[in-house]
Amino acid sequence: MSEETKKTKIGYYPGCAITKCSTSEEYGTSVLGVSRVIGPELVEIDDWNCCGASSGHATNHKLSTALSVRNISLAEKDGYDEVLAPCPMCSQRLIVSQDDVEKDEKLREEVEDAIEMPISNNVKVSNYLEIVKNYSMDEIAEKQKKKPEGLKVASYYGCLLVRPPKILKFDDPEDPKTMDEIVTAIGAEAVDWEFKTSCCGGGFTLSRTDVVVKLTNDILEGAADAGANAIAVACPMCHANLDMKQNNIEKETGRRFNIPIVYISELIGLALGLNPKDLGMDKHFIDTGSVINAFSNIEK
Amino acid sequence: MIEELRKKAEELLKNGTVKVVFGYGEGSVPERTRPVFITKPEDVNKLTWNKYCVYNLTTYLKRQETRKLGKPALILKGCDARTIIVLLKECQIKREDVYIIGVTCDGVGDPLAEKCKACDVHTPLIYDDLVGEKRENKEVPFEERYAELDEYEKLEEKDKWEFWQKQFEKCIKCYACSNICPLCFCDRCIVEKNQPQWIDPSAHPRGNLSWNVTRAYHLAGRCINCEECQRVCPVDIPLNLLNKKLAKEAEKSFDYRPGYNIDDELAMSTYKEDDDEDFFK
Amino acid sequence: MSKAEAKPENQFEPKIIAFLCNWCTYAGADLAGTGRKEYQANVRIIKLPCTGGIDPLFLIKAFERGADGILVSGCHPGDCHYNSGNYHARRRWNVFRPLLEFCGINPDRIQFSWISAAEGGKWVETINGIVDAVRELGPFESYQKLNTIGPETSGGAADASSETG
Amino acid sequence: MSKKIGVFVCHCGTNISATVDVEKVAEEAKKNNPGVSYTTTYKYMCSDPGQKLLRDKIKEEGLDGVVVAACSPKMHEHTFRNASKKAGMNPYHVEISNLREQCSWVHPDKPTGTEKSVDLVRMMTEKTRKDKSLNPIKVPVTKRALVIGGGIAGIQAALDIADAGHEVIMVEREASIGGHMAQLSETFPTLDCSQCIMTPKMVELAQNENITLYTWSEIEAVDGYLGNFDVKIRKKARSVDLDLCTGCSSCWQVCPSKKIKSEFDMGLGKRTAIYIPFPQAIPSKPVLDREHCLLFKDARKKNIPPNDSKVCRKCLDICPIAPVKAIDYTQEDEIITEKIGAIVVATGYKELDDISMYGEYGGGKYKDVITGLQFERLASASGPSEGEIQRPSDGKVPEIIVFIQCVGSRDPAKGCSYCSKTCCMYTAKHTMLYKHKVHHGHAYVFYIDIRCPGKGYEEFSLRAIEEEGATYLRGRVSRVYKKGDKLVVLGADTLTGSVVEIEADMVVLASAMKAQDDAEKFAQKLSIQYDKDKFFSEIHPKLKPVESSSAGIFLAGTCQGPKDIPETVAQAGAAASKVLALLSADELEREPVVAKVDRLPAPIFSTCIGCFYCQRVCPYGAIESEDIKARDGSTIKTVARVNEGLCQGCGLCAATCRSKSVELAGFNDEQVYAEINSVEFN
Repeated sequence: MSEETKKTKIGYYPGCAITKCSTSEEYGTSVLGVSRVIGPELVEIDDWNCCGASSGHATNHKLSTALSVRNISLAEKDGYDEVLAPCPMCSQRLIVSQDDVEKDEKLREEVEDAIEMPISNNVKVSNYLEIVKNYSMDEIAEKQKKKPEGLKVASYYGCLLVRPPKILKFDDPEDPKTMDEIVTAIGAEAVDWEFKTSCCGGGFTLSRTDVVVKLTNDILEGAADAGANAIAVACPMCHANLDMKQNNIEKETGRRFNIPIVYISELIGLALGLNPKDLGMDKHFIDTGSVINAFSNIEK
Repeated sequence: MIEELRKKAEELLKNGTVKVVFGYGEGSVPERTRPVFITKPEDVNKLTWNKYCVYNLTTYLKRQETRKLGKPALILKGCDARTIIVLLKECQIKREDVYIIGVTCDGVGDPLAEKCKACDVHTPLIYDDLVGEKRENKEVPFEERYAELDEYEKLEEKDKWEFWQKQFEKCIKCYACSNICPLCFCDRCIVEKNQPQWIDPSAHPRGNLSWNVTRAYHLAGRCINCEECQRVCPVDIPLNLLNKKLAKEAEKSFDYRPGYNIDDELAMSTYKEDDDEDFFK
Repeated sequence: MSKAEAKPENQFEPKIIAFLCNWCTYAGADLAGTGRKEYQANVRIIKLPCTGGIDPLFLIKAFERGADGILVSGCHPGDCHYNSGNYHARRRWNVFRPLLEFCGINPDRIQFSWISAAEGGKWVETINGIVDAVRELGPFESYQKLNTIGPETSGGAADASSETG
Repeated sequence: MSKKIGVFVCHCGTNISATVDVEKVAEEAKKNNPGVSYTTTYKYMCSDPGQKLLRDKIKEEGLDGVVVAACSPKMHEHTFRNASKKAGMNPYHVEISNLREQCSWVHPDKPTGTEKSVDLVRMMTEKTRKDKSLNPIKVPVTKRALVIGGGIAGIQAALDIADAGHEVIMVEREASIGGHMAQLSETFPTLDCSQCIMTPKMVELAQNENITLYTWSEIEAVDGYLGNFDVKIRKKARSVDLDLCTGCSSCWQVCPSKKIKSEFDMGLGKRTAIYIPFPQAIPSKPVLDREHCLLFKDARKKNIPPNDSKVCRKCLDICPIAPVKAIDYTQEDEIITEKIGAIVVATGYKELDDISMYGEYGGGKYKDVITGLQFERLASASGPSEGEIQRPSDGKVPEIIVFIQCVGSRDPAKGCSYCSKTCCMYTAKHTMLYKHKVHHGHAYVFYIDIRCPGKGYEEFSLRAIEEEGATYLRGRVSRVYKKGDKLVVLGADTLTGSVVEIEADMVVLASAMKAQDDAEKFAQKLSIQYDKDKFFSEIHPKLKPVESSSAGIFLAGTCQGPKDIPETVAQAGAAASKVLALLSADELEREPVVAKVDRLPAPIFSTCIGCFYCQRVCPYGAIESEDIKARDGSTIKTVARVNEGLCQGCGLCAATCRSKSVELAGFNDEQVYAEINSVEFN
């Protein structure tokens, strides 16, 4: 292994939502597929466990922190100084837990006892957008095979990538730009719109469908009004709500958006000329054909 | 490296940049060096450089007899060069009035001097010319830098008192410690003030405590740990322990280390509204 | 409750020297007086304009002279009559106190507090607190002994400043 | 020679004598103390006969030192020092032993109290031995005031001082005086027109013979101290000769650069390159904006003197003044120096204008999200829309308007935790002005609390809600976004617990008053202190609300913190009266409790080694550096010197000096040493 690639070996933390055979498997598949072409090399952290999101952190702070931190300590043990958690629920949990143990000496001790490993704060946890921006922008330009035509993408960040800003310190929490930069880099048009960080309803998708329908409707409407013909996401939860709820919205309001919701990794994959099927693009509720067909080979 | 030093010194003297070069010369035995003051280009061969160059030559900046020689060039190790930053901050010298020949250094003394064990200024932070290959100034963790204090801090109160009384008892009030210190530059030391006489000048245990505590306190936030006071003490009082203790407290409380950054406010002439006050009732 | 009445025979009475700033703590001590708040009589006050004007030499001299305990007290942070005097003072004690402790002087013998002109009650508590604490520690014999050991000196501290005519 | 000290022990009725054996105290004071030549006790030392006793004994016994053992020095130190002075003794040889507050009132056990009293008297006796004669410091006073800033605060202060017969110099950095008040449309709670009450004051100031006005000028440096400031003023190049110009308006009418955003109109209106900021400007003479002038732009591009450029000289050509034109492209900044006795700082505030920090409100992103001052200009009859409320984007009259309060204030998350104080009231006023102009429109206000602490303010606010129909919603806005040509305001109504969504035409942010951008630098220039928000600090928040931390410099108006017009005017009047008190005397007397750096004969000159720690710690900038020179003019050494005019006597320098080369009079080294040394230990 050359010195340079060794440097960019990053611990990969899939989490429950995007690991193999899970509901958002296509996100994970596309992230890994893309990284095989343009790096950085991603290696799954051995023996990883739940990040402590959802019920974990809603019910027991110490437990959720310990779950989170264990993954980071495992990564450090494996010798990584950076971890990618593509799911923002995971990345946010991991980072917030790091922050919690840093600020609370007692909690740190308790957690260290629980996970039976020391905690250090040397491991940086990154979301997928950061990884692409920091490592792969040049590689994308270099290895791009296909370019989209007429593809107008609304970049949707949702809440977990940027909040809480004081701890995550990622991009402008009111008007983030990183995903837009990636969208522009592959040659699609990043539309300026208003709902980049609006709530999609998150975990209420089953318990309060009415609320989620209203919220996702606003987002889809905003994107449509801004002229977008696709929405890019980097979160399985956002994806699920926006992708699945378009039928419910049609039932409620009579409006059919039919906007494909694609992972940013899928878009990059298409630009690199990867097979849409390998990227999992056949697994969406809203047909992604229009997005796939927008890409055509770059004439050299 | 010695050749390079000599060449540099010769050049500076020849072209009139400086009138004198403060450097190290060979001592009476190979294991010793002594300070030399070269004023003529033809004398530069007296200059040497080896691991026995422990002294901090900046002390000669405060002395009348060496000041009289005119603008000096000083051969300074990284640790010694920190003194320059403090002296500049304390308005004792002007930058344009000294020429600094920095030397990179991997440690001096045989055995290795205590001050070198946790060195993070192998390459001086301030210089006009650098002689020797540039070294990386690796950060040394806080604990490691003050590790020498651990065994003394751990002592029981009574044992601390006894230890220091035994040390101070030896003091003969020769003031070598303050004479050698490049930062003890007062024209009239507080111990020389006799109206009123705050510090008993005789070598009496009462005055010895006051003297040694005050000497150390007056270096708080200033001492750059050259260990010269301790080296010259004829009765071997571990004076630098006191200096180091104060340095540790200043760093812990004010996040300040003297001689590292010319832009830092001097620790004892500034404050922060949220300075530690846990000990206040 | 009167401390004086409860005083057992031959109880050690420590001598405390208090260095106070004129504007806050000295006035706070006055307020304790105006409010007839009783406290132990072991304290001797030296008034200065500001805690920022207290040189650590004063404290060493006080111990040298035989004080068993020392109190330094001034305005609360932010309330200094001279804006920043107490902040500078606090810096000094931040390094001076650990230095004395390092030399084997019990930190309870030298206490610091912020007492405002309105805190007569706090003055009383502080004085009773330090007197009790130092009484517990006993006389500062180890320091006082320094005066009597070693060679006799021509101008001992006791008479260094007294004029004879 | 040893001093002859008298000790006077006061009974204070029975306040002291009930629990302290005063006779014993007097007796012990004399015992073993050859310096004490006279002791007595007296019922009430502070009474007239008591003071007479003191005076008589000083004379009869030839005393040159006195200890009065009585109550706290805070009570009667002054009394006894005065009495001694009358008896011909320097008053600084009097010390007070505080027997009442420190002994008799707090130690009911007589032997205990007596023993401590004896100690206290001895301590003061020893201190008195070392007391030195001190004389009050006399400072001459220049009877001229400087007022910095020509807003309502500065104008009021200047007029008050000038009307009392003193010279005033006013420095205003803009081209006209008037400040923010001139920009306002109407004022709360009376809704009278701001310019109608402001402009007569501006004219009055201009016509006052005691006032010299420098507009388009800034303070360059302030040196000196109370009564004796040397102030350097930079008169910025105006390119217009104020003596020659008649303000005929020809030049700004022909100026071809007509699209420069008007600062006075908060960027909503336009102005020319040579311009007066607003029609009622004082002086009503133009200034040439060199940044935007075509001639100067050309000259800069070609790197030639402006006078050599031929691109556009329309203003010069049309100027009717002859034979010398009033317009001068070659004018340069001029620095003048004025001697000043006292200074009023009235530099005002700056409205939070970087509203892009409120991206969630669309600040800086949408044209129709505007600030409070911008709304003032829209509502003003002399404003860019002549008083009609129009959206900046398309000139449409907004039918739904949302006001968001606490923008840049009460928001620790954005680094501004303080309350800007005036926004609640001006927002209520805005809703009314809006309603008066757009009858069918509707105003919504999102607020945290409605704060109306002023006469008629509460009623005014209620009127906005109850009579003028503004809808007040208690809650914060989470987001403002654009939908078509509407601005959707998402917020919470915390009183009903519901989420509110309003499709508005325009959003007005009640932006806070902030300190001026250069407040910090300016404060350093004047050596005055400022708070965490960069507003200048008064020295005592209650009892000295207009005094800055530097003697002789006073604060007025919003430079000290957000306030409304009546409060500003009141504070300006207060500052003026403080200035007048200072200027009323020919000389000022100050307590001689000041520090001094020692001076010794050659070859030492001073034990000061010039490390200047004292200068760094001095809160008053009272330490200067002095070069001690040899006969040939060369510098022997550079040492510190205390400026007595600035020193306030805290003693920080003395305690910081390692060589003890600085001492504080009244608390000098020997005095403190004697006190410590005199405590008796067993």
